[in-house]
Amino acid sequence: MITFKIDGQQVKARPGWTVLETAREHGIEIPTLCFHPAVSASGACRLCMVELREGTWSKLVASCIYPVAEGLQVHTDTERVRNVRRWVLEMLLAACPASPEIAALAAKYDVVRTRFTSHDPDQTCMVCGLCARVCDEVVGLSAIAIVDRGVHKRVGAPFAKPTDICVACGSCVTVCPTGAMQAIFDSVRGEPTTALTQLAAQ
Amino acid sequence: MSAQAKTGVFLCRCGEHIAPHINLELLEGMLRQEEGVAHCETMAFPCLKPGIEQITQVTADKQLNRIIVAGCEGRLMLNKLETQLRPLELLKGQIDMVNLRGHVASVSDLDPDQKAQKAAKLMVAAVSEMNALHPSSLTRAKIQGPVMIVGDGIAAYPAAAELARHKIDYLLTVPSNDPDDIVDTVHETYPGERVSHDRLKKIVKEGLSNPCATLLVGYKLEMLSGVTGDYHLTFTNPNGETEKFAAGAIIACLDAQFGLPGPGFGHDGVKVMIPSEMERHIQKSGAPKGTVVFWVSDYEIGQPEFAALSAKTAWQMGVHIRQCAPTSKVVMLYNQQMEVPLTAAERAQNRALDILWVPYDKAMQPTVQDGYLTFCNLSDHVEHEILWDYLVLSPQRMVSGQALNTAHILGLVHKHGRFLTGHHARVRPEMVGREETYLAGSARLPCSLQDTLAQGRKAAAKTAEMFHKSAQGDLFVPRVVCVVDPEKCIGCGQCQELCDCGGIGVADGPGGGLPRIVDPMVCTGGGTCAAACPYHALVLQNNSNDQREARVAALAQRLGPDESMAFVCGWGGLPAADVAGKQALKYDPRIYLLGVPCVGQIDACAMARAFKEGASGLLLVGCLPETCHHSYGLDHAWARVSTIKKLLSLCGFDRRRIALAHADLNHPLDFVKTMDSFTRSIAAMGPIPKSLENQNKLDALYGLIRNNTRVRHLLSAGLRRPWEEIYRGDQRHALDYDRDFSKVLAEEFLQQRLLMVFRKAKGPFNLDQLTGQVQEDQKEVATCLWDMVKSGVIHFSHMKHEAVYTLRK
Amino acid sequence: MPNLSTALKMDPWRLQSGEELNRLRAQIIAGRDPQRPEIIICHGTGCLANGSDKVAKAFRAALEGKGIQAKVMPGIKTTGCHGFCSRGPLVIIRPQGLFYQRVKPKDVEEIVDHTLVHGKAVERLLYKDPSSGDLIFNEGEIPFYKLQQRIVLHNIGKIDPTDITDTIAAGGYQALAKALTTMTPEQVVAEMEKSGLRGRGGAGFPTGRKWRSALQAIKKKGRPVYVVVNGDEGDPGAFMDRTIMEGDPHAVLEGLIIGAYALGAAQGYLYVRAEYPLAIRHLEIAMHQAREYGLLGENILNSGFSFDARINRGAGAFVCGESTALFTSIEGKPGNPRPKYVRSVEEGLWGRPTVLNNVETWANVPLIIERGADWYAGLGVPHSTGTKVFSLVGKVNNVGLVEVPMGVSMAHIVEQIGGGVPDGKPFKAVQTGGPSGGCIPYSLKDTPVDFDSLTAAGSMMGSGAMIVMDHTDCVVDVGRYFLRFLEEESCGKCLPCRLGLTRLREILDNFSQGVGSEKDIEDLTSLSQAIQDGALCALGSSAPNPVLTTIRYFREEYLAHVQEHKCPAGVCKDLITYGIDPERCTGCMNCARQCPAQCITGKKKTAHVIDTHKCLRCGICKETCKFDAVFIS
Amino acid sequence: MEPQGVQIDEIMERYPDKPEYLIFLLQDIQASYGYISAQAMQLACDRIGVPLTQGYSVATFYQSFRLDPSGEHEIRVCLGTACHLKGGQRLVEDLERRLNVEAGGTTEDLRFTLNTVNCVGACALAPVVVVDNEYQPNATSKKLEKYLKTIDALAGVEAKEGAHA
Repeated sequence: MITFKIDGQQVKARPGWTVLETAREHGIEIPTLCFHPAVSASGACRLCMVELREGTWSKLVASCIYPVAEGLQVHTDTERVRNVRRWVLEMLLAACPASPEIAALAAKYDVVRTRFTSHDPDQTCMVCGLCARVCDEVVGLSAIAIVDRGVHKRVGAPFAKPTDICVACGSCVTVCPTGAMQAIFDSVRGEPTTALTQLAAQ
Repeated sequence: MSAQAKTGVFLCRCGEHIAPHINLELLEGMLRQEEGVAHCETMAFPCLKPGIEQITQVTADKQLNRIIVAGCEGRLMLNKLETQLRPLELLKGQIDMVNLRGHVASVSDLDPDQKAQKAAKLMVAAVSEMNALHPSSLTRAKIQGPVMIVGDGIAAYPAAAELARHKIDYLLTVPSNDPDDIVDTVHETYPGERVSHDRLKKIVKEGLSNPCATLLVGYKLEMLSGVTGDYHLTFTNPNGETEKFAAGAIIACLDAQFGLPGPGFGHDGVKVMIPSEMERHIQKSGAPKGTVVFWVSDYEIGQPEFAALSAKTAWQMGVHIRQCAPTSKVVMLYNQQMEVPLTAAERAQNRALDILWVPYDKAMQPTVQDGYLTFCNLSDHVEHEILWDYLVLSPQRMVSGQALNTAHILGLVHKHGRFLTGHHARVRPEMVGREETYLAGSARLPCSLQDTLAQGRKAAAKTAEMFHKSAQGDLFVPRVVCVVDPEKCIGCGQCQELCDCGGIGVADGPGGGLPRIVDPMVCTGGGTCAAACPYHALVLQNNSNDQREARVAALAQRLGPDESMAFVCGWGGLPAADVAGKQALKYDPRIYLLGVPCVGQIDACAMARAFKEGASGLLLVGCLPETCHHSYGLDHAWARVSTIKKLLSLCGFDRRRIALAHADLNHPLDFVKTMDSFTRSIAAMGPIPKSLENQNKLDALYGLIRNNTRVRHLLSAGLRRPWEEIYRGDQRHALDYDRDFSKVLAEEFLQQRLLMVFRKAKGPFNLDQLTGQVQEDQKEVATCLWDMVKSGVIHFSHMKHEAVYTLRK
Repeated sequence: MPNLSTALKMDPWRLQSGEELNRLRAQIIAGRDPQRPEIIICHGTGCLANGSDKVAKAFRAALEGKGIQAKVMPGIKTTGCHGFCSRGPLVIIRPQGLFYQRVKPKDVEEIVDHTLVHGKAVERLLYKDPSSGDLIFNEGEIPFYKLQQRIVLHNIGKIDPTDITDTIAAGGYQALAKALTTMTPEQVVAEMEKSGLRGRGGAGFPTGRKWRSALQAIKKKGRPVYVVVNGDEGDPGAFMDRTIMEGDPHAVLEGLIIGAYALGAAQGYLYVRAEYPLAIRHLEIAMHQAREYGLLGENILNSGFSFDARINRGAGAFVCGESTALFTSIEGKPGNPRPKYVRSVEEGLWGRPTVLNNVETWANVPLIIERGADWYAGLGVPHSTGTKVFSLVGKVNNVGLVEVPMGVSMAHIVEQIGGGVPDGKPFKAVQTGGPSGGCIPYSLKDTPVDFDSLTAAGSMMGSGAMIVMDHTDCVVDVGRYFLRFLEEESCGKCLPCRLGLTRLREILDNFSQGVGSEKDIEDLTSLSQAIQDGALCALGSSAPNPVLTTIRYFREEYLAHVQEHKCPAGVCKDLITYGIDPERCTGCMNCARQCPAQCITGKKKTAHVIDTHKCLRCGICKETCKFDAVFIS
Repeated sequence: MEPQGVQIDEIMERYPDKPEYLIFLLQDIQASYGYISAQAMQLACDRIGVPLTQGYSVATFYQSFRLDPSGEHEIRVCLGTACHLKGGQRLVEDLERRLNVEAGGTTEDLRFTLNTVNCVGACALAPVVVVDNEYQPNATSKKLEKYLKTIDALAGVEAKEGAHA
């Protein structure tokens, strides 16, 4: 057993657990967005950042992937943590203005307005990649690609055409934390074949 | 294994998603009372590492052999649980999930206690199903060489070469064992690919001559039997004798053929020809002199999707002509809708060779005249002329002749479509690529020679991978597949006709009355075949009808009078419900959802069971007809629902108590409407009044649909076959059929009811007594009794001058 | 692919021991005539772009034409970059050591005639000291070279990188032989630790310590272990790694093999930017030759140690310079960085222990092994030992590659070696560390250039790019430039980086348009903090540095944009107007013809006028004007 | 671009069929064809056994890959810091105007593709433009115009596309 502290509370964990898992097991809340228990954690959304402190030294880490260690001093709600969280949420509000889920999450952390202008009022996707991970790791197909990089990063079918790799199981829609996959889904699943004339008739 | 079922239930708090909404203490308490529950506990997050470690511990300590996790979407989470709990040796089917979060917690305004009640019913139903499971043991699939490569397509050679690379023996049917012969005729199926011929020859040589190869020169495939790993193929050899070969796997290499364009295109085979004819001309008399016009006529002959392919190969031929006969002129004439399929470098080459590309207005079809061709110019819309000495048209592409025949024998001809592409339902990840494993070549879908060669190689690489896995002992028979009980199977062949994945065949021989076997490596676990078996000889293992009935029964017994239940299909209804739950859309809480992989696998007797056990209404929520992953699951479900409807009517109940619905997972709001509408209409009808008479009718209904082989035969015979036209909700049968079928049902139902009367009390009964019991028209009862006497079910005698009937022993 | 065998000048010879290497070296040197004239032509990318290949061709033609064959045929040698790129193409004539600069093919005839035939210098091609006006004959006497200490670059410009014998003659692979025959792997690592060498790729992690941790990880996890060369030199303005790979590929390879020996690695990877085709070619040739000579591959120098390596061409992603992104890229995936909570020495390539070092770091390894850690530790300053190669570019007279000991001052590099800013004014700032670094203002010109001092100043060493800025460069514009660069180059995985960089840039955009307030500067700082804290990899967490340092040192320039609505440097388009000075304008009409907006009017030989409403501010007129009549206000 | 007649299966055979060679394959396809067609991508992914999505992700992630046909001549404007300070961006804007394409695009006649590149490491020559792998040191819009005209003129001699124009 590994013993350490989260927000002053003594917690116990086994080797291989993450800080987030340990916190959840002990009923300590840490917000997440790109985390889903069904798939591997990617540490992309950075909402689950927590601060590790040791004397004057301190560092922020993503709790969803940070492995537990003996004697850690984890703080889930320090000013530094809040600063990251607030900015990310505020930027998300502008990036995904059409997602009620994002708005609700932001409101929970007292972010209700954003100083940034939105580039696409209908946008809901924040490219956490859960859809692609689920398709790859759970369904085993990998029909959804993470396309492009940097600010242009997005998800979709290869060559932006419905793909017959997709079996339309909808796991991506179910896993999507912002409801964005509903809009994208129809551009991924496609008719499996080109229907022409009856072969059997020949 | 696991003779005694011991099922553990783990309830998930899921942070704020379940615990505050459902009174989990109450739920846990209720479940602990249940006999079938060996263990029950509430956890923070059973899905996270701490939770999984806890489950592992408890399962080992209490020697549980079944686990149900009540949390969120099993569609997402089950995979992880199955993987992480593998050390416990719990196999697929022994772990299940109930989506309390999405089907109970978030979707209604009931209070936490009421939600706990609802959850308890769902959980008990799930536990009952689990306890009825007879888990199959884990079996390894054995697949060993040789591989049979049939079909004479050009893809056979890269496939062969690849197999040789993996040191796998193969049998290869070839028209000739001389590589030159083969490459010299390849233009018949792949014209315009001269650049590749040298490389191709190398590949062909590799495939033909290496120690792994056994060549079958001039053999013709006649018959296929057996299953993956153990195929038997019968051929006619060149001497007309029959020869039989065994193979572990098959690769079909089939190429599409060319047909001639219709008379409207002026084809004469001499000056106006298709590419393969031009190739023959080049081969015989060299590159043509004069002006050669290639008209990419695919739009006009009704195959626009192949225009780019035709254009590219035509251009390659044009390049060859220009290079060999520099005085000749080459013109490419193409429909404006087509994009010129040349890369930048090819454009440069095109310029250097001075090949003219001329687009024409799509509104006007060019007209072939002797020595010239008129077309509508794009820029001025005036009719222009191109002079030609030779005109090359696009060919009609099709699968025909020997290739089609072979495809039929191998079961590769599916559904509709001119080519053989993509017809196996791909419902399991390991199924993806199976189609490619089997099939390579332009008969799949017309493609370039390069593509075909790559397909052949890929098919072989995948086959080799399968062999390798099998040799390593890593290839397992999928758990949820159909198995045949040879004791019960009479060889009627219904299942084989209905099978959409091609997994059912006969062990050896031509078919007829022989018992069927299932190829588990091909079976997709759709299960409509099992549901259709008149004798319950076919069982979907680890997901059987008995399990389903147990679940239905457990739930139906606990439903309130205005509550109803719904089967939701794993591709439509269930994900729609999951999404609705995720979005916390509210709908009538009086509906109870039971997930099934496909509504097509629900045997009609499971539907009947619901009513027998007291359900007021049953809904089947499938996917949209065109999107059914098992081809006709929804259609088959419709036929079964319709049968139950007729029987409900015969009982005198409202037949709308059972209904079929569709859901698309991406339209959760529509799903909510479906739920509300059905639940309210059932609640408005109220329950089926509880009376002995009604119960007798329901028992008879169930008994009929479960055991009456005549009805079951008729039902499955009436189901749509995979090769039939796609279902679009149109009229399935002529009205006459419906009338006949209804008549049979009425007859058999009455017989069933009478039988039950006989079974309940010894008898003998006279006609009046029996008529009174079933409350039907005396004349009909008398006719029915006489039928039963004739078929030997009951015995007819006279007692005190009165005709009486007794049950035959 | 070139035909490699033609690149070899002698028969392959599989060396069986260190002695054989020495014997071969002696043999090569003995075979050379020290008095034989030799024409050395720089074939670095810079000189090549300026036509040095044509110069070489002209030399060959001229020599044949002259029929000098009768006497001693001069040798022609093409070498890697000499570093003095602003003066290219460079030609050096040996044995005199005459240094000719800006040589054009038409000058060749004269050089052959004067220098080779008659032994005289062509004075107009010599370097003239800008301050004294004296002609300088030899390379070593030019201040640009004299003030440097060329250790890592010592061979570059002297050897033909495509000929292994030249490298061997110059002492190449001596360190490898020493390590393999006289040192244990443990001793090699200890030597590295003692040398104090810190990684030249950016963060400056002590190399020896990295190798030590890798050894510990191997103890825990076993082998395989991988060694990787990070040649994905993505920092704009940096080209020292390119120069090393092009000019002395064997040094990198030798370092890598020594590292592999120390760690017991059997496989190495060289990840090289695709934008460096010449570097890739030279490395390929070097590896091929090293294999032929038994210096790479099975049983190296018959020591029982086997190691081979492969080149991975980058495909155009800056983020792949980040270690974990580089690994995912080698694995054939998009270069998304992975969280580094487990260090890559433990879990790197394919989850195995991996040592990744930058090109320059690897090139330092043979030097340390050959000459000893003590010698190396004596160079530079205590916590930043050794020398560092910088690429000195931007608004500076002597553009090129500079190698100096750690700890010399910024001013020394820019003003002494670099010869200062072209117009003679003091420089405004020096940008170091690329997009992850910052701007050091003139006021801090005495900052010693070492890892810790630069970090203290808010910048970082980075890979060693030094971009000199003068008063015509706007800090807001530079900030926007780097942010836009990073927006495109970010992998886009984590939200603070993907969303934050755009938002930072948007705030700067506002500044460049004169919109904003002091509060925006606070927002910039706070958001920057969030990005630094929140980003997943080093690209993101260091991304705000250029903005933060410019705010720190040039706050008033930011404020000038929004408070006075002007861009003091005259760069930000929305805050400037172009005008034509009627005094200077001759009415040549050149600008009017070139103007894409056709907003310049005026008759021939009369002063022209710009219609500022139509003006696109493209600057073509200013570029075109031969009379410096176009001004910015 | 490599000489004509490189068949895709020749490229496929250059590397072992392991996922780590995906980028190698795509690079070679790009080099031979100037872009990666959907078909070529499928072949490459099948060959080395990775899902199509991985190929697509890789091809869109790395800047050097193109998914649509590139022009016969590739113009790459360096936008390294040194080039930026010396007006690289102005060159891009000028070329965009002149060729009537956005950076990253290809002219309609498929003659030119205009790209920007982060740094070609030839900072001493800033601003640098690379046309078909030829470095143009200290580029100005005027010099470029002249150079492009010479290329265009060469092409013009060959060009007789007639009705296709």
